[in-house]
Amino acid sequence: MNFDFSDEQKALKDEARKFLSEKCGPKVVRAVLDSPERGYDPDLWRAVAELGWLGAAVPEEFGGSGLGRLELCVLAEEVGRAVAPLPFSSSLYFFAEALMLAGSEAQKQTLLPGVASGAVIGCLATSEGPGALNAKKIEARFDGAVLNGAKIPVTDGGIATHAVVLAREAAGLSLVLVALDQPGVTRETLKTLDPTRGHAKLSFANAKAERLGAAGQGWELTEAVLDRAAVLLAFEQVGGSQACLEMATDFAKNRYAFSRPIGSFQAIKHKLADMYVAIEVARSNAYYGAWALSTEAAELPFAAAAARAAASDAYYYCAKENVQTHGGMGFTWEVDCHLFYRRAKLLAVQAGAPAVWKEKLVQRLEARNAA
Amino acid sequence: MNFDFSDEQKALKDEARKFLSEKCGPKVVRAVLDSPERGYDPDLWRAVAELGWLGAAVPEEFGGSGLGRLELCVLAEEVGRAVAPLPFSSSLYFFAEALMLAGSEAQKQTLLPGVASGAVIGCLATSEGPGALNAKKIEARFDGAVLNGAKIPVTDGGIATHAVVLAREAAGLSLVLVALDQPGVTRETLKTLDPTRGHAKLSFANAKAERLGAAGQGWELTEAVLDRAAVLLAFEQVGGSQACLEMATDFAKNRYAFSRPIGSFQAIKHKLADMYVAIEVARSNAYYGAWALSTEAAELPFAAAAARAAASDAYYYCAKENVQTHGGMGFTWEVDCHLFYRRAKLLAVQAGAPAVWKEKLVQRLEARNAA
Amino acid sequence: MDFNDSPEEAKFRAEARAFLEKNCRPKASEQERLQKSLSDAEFLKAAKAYQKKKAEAGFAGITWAKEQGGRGLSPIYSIIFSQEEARFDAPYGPFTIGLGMCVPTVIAFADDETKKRYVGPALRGEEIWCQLFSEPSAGSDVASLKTRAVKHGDDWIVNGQKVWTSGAHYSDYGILLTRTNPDAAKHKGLTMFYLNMKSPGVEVRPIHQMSGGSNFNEVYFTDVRIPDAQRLGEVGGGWGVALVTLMNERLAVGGSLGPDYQEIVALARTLPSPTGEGALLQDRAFRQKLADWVVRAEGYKLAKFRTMTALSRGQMPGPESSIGKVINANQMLDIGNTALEAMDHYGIIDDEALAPMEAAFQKGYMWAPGLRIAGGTDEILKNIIAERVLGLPQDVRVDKDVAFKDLPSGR
Amino acid sequence: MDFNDSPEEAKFRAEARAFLEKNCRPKASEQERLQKSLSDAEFLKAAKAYQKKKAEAGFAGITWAKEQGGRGLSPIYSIIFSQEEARFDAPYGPFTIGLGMCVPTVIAFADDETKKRYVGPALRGEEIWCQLFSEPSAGSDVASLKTRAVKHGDDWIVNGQKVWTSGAHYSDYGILLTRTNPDAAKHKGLTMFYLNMKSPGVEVRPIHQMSGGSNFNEVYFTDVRIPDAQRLGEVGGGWGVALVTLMNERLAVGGSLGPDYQEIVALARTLPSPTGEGALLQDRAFRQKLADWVVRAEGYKLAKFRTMTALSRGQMPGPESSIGKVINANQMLDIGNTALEAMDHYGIIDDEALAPMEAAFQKGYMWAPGLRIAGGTDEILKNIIAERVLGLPQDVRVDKDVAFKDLPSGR
Repeated sequence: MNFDFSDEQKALKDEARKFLSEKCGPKVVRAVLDSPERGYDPDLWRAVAELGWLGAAVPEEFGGSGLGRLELCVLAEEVGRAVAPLPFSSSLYFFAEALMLAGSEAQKQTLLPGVASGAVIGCLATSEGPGALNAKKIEARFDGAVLNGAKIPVTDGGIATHAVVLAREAAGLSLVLVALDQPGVTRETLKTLDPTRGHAKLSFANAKAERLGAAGQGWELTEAVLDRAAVLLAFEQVGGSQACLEMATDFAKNRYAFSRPIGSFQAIKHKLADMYVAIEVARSNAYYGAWALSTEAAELPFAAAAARAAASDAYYYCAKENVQTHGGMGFTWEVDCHLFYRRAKLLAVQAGAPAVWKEKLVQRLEARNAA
Repeated sequence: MNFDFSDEQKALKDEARKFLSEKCGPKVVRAVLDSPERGYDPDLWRAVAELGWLGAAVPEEFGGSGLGRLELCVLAEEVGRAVAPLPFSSSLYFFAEALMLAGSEAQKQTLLPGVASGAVIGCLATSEGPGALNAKKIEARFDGAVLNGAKIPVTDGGIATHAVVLAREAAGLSLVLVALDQPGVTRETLKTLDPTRGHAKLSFANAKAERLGAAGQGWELTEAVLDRAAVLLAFEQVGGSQACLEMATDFAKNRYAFSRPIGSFQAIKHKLADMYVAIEVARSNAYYGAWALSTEAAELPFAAAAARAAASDAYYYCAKENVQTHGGMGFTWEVDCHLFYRRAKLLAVQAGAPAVWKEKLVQRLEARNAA
Repeated sequence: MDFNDSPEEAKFRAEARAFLEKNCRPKASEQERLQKSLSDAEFLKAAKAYQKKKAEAGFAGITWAKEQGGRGLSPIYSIIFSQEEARFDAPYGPFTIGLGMCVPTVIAFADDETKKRYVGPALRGEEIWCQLFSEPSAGSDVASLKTRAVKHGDDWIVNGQKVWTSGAHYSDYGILLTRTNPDAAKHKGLTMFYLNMKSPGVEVRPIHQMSGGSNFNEVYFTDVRIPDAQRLGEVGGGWGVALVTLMNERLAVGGSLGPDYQEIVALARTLPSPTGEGALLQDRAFRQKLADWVVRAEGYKLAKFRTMTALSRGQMPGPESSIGKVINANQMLDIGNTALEAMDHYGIIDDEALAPMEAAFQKGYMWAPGLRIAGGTDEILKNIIAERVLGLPQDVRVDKDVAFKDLPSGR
Repeated sequence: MDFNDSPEEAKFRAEARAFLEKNCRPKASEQERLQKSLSDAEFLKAAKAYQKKKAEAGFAGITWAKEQGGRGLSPIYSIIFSQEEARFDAPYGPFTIGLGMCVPTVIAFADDETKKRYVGPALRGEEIWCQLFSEPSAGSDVASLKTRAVKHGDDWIVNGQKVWTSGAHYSDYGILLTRTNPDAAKHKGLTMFYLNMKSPGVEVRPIHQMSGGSNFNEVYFTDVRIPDAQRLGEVGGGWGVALVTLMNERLAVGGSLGPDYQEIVALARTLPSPTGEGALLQDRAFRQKLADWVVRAEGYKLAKFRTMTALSRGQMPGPESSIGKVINANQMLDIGNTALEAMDHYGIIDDEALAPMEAAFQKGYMWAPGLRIAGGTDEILKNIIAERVLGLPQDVRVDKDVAFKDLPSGR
């Protein structure tokens, strides 16, 4: 039985935590929160690029370190714990994974080195309005050369250099690759619940674009990208949940009411114990997803759905009960509880809300049982 | 605003409680529990008949006291609190309500006086197998004169003198009235989770029967009867829930752990507070149902579904957490926790499980919003 | 059983409605936005004018004794007025705490001269009162407050900080709970005063909430002088005075203040289900949750009707309405969260112009956590139900019979 | 990452499987019913024979020191054996508590002569041990036990009552926690002994559970004589000894013992949905619940794999598997209850011949409440997670430094 990260991977995790606790404290996060138009922290982005994080899962032939997906998982957990104001998930879990999954040699050669160096910031643009993503309802159109339509919201769409867009063409849905710094693309910044991550509406008017993967394969590819991203997002969510639990535990030990630490009251004890249970369930499912992702196992769709469902619920519970544990202080802008409470909701809804993943999980359970 | 029972009705409730605490203590309930073949307590049945409880909602012209539905509601709450081993609900909420709703003058004249005197014990027989009641799946057949088929389970089917049976005929589903002491009827006693209430499988082989209400109206009539019964069952469930809360509260005040009453620990306090909240929600919805039932208001279907959904959930929660509050003792046969835990499940599933009533509630909300 | 007013109640309700129709705009979301668009100053001016009319028409202090300018009626009548008032766009907000909690405390503990001076102006909306109890390290445990008042001749010198004070920035007066004897036990060293909020040394700062807005204030006291004549109750008797004030609070809170089930039903008609098949409203998983929300919302509304019935019958109401806040805050959060998740990625958009129903659910998601805390946390409210309603024993108290200054206070 | 055994582990697993295939019947519900149909005496005989074979083959006391007849292997190997054993119809039940908790305590605290006398026979299944700690008024708070042991010459005279003792009726020996000094503080007046269960004055009575069966016993002690030589640890040191015993318990419990999600999936294929449209398995409300069950069941299974990984790597395992019992007991109850309600009225039928899947869900509904209590209630287990894992401070203790006889004990 070898169901845990290696000592090397744990060492990488410790380094990442040390680095982020120094370079990505609340001040850094709040700098973006207080001026959302920034969308992210460019200096921090450069710094993590120099550390090789952005290329961790990119093969060496494409300018990456070729470390692997497990290494990316441990980094994702730390990025989530730090509520980092970075397009880390957009560029790596969505954009790079889509490229590596469906990109042509040329596309990979052109873009992956930039992803690894941080020069290229990618994002995935699928949503066109309220409600779960639905293949039947995609209206963005690709005619083989240019893209028309609009995507809203696009996480990190305001700062990205490139986007992978789900669009319709004669053959059905396809993924198309679009450079965003061109006249055919307009971006409107959106006001969201998590200003520490930029969001935009992307409008395309005859924007130059090229296919990513085969025509008509867009939906299947999107599902495959979302499964990979789900595992990595789950690690960000576990990291954020863990941070909430530690924050609440520390407060409960030191905050007094009725001349006792509030952590000596069972109501708080059991609340924090419930957080712990939710996190361990989520962490264990996330590890299984990491195994499936890193080994390209057939269990990936099932494992990804389980990891995602567990992590989204755990983060929501931990974030809201961390506020509650802090009482009135927790409801103030100055205390950091709301940074997690906001990020928890972004991570829960982007790439598909919990109800969507729970339905996928059951469908995949049925498939597994049928097999 | 006059949304509560009258002083007279509250006085009736107090009398009923006093009577049942004397005549229907745990010993009486356990006597049936320990010899389930008895199915109920005939002496107690005669006693409540003499008190006029069985005729409370039966018009005087049919041998009842004509008190009314509100009086039956307060009696139902006390019957529920006492976990009384009586066919009270079968004979009154289901059978008598069906008669009063759909019975001909002759049928009412023949049977209602017996219901009021206790000589007639009626029951409703609808279920034919596992799963929610489904009009499409009823197989019992009525040819205008005789009934064939089987119903399982039938609460109080082993001791009832008459049954109202949902059966299929040419015109569709109909309710039919069957005397159970005839050669065409066989009864098999069933082993159930609540042996304090008798259950049987009723098999009909050319059993003499007559229509109750118009041919083809069986499903609509059943729904109407279930709405009325739902309100009355909700009061039994509220009574049982209240008894669980009082039992748990009393234990928590007097049982010590770590040299403190366990009721001084927040885990127990909040558990009991949650019971209280669930009960008050259920009670308020039950009162609304009582108002709708007693005034024949158009809101009855909505109010009945809300009362039923709230009461079933409240009783389940209170019954299981009463066991938990009692710890190991609560899991023993000698302590009464399981009497409520068993009855809670019977009352939750007979006449339709919570999920069924919640779906009805939403359908009726949609209808109300559309109106 | 019925839901009808008694003849007297019906007559009063008719009068109330007539008054409101004459003096208030009907409630309408458009009107509300207009309302919002008023400057604070304009709004306050309008509110004071409205309160003056209420007083003249006899709808202020409905339950107060006649000699206090009240109408001496039973609580059912002020509930009836509030029910009617809620159907209009009435600016009563700035007076709820002052007239609901502060002035009744003044009436209960001040001398006649003081009452003559302050009660009338408050009732007529000429002067607004706020309540100064909570402190950064004294939330659930208010009695552990540290704001110090030291006797100096005929005055008291006050230093310290209060938090979560609604309306402090526009209030003229406040009632202030202070610690006058740190050597006494926690609950025995407190003294209550009232003071002019414009006194030198009083500084009011808005609290920036996690939800963005600022509905509350911090109030700092630096060598603030309060004459001993402005003391309410005995020196060291402040806790008893505070309990009278807080008793009224429990009645005040509990109304649902955000989107409830009818709002999410409206949303669910327009959103797709998670499976993409049909509308969210047709999704069975959603429908089962919806049923639970309906049951709780209706249950609470009906529980309040039971309370009103007792009052209408001149009886002591039961504790049933104590369930309100525990239910409503969590239901508002659950509904907001469910709505956001049903919008999927789009749910993160918090823009009134873009998000469905003017981002009401996004606002609810950010506001509900505050509701779970304000006016007693879920945990405190459950303790209260367990101890006062069910009669369960208090938790072990380590702060009895110990000098306050010797108690551990942590962070 | 992988789920593979190390070469040594794989070799051991192969040996274990070979042994089990040779000595046990495959697991099959039919076989299990056959097993159930054995009389207690026959079953016990078979179990003892099986344990003897295990000992001879070196599969008993896998982690115990060689000098105790064990094999001196790391815990991962006994987990591997248990995994394999669980796949067979192996009658190991009667020995789990004795070999898991009691005899290790004897090994830790008894002299060599005693160990020589008792360890071998226990390991070979010749003698069965039970644990006598809990009492009617000492459940969650075991240290408040009242069973009295009074010194009399070289013997101790024991009077009192124990409850929830598994296997007392077929045990040969037991370890018994008693109060020897009521004047000392609660945890300081306890002393541990081992005794022959056939001693005069020991009476064993089955406990009738609410679920119907009797898996546990009450044990009454009337002037039972125990030689001082059978004392384990110091006089007054019993609590320290008990902690060693209980440490092992936490590891023992936690496995899911009733229908889990795969069982209800099977049921849901055959039941109609609450709307009558299609099967329950297609009902979206059911599917969302199912997803939560899957996530928790898989999460716990995988958490145990993480624990095994640490052991396999020779590291100290984390506390992650402490989540097991809190999850499993409540999940078993929720699944049982959901299944019953899905059967609608028919769900009340508790007859193996009539109810779906041999009434497994009805049994689960009646048994799960016991699981929420046995081996530490949900509440106690959450306290343990909060205090031992998260390091939160203990609740206020009123029973420290007070003579036991002066402590309030209630009902």
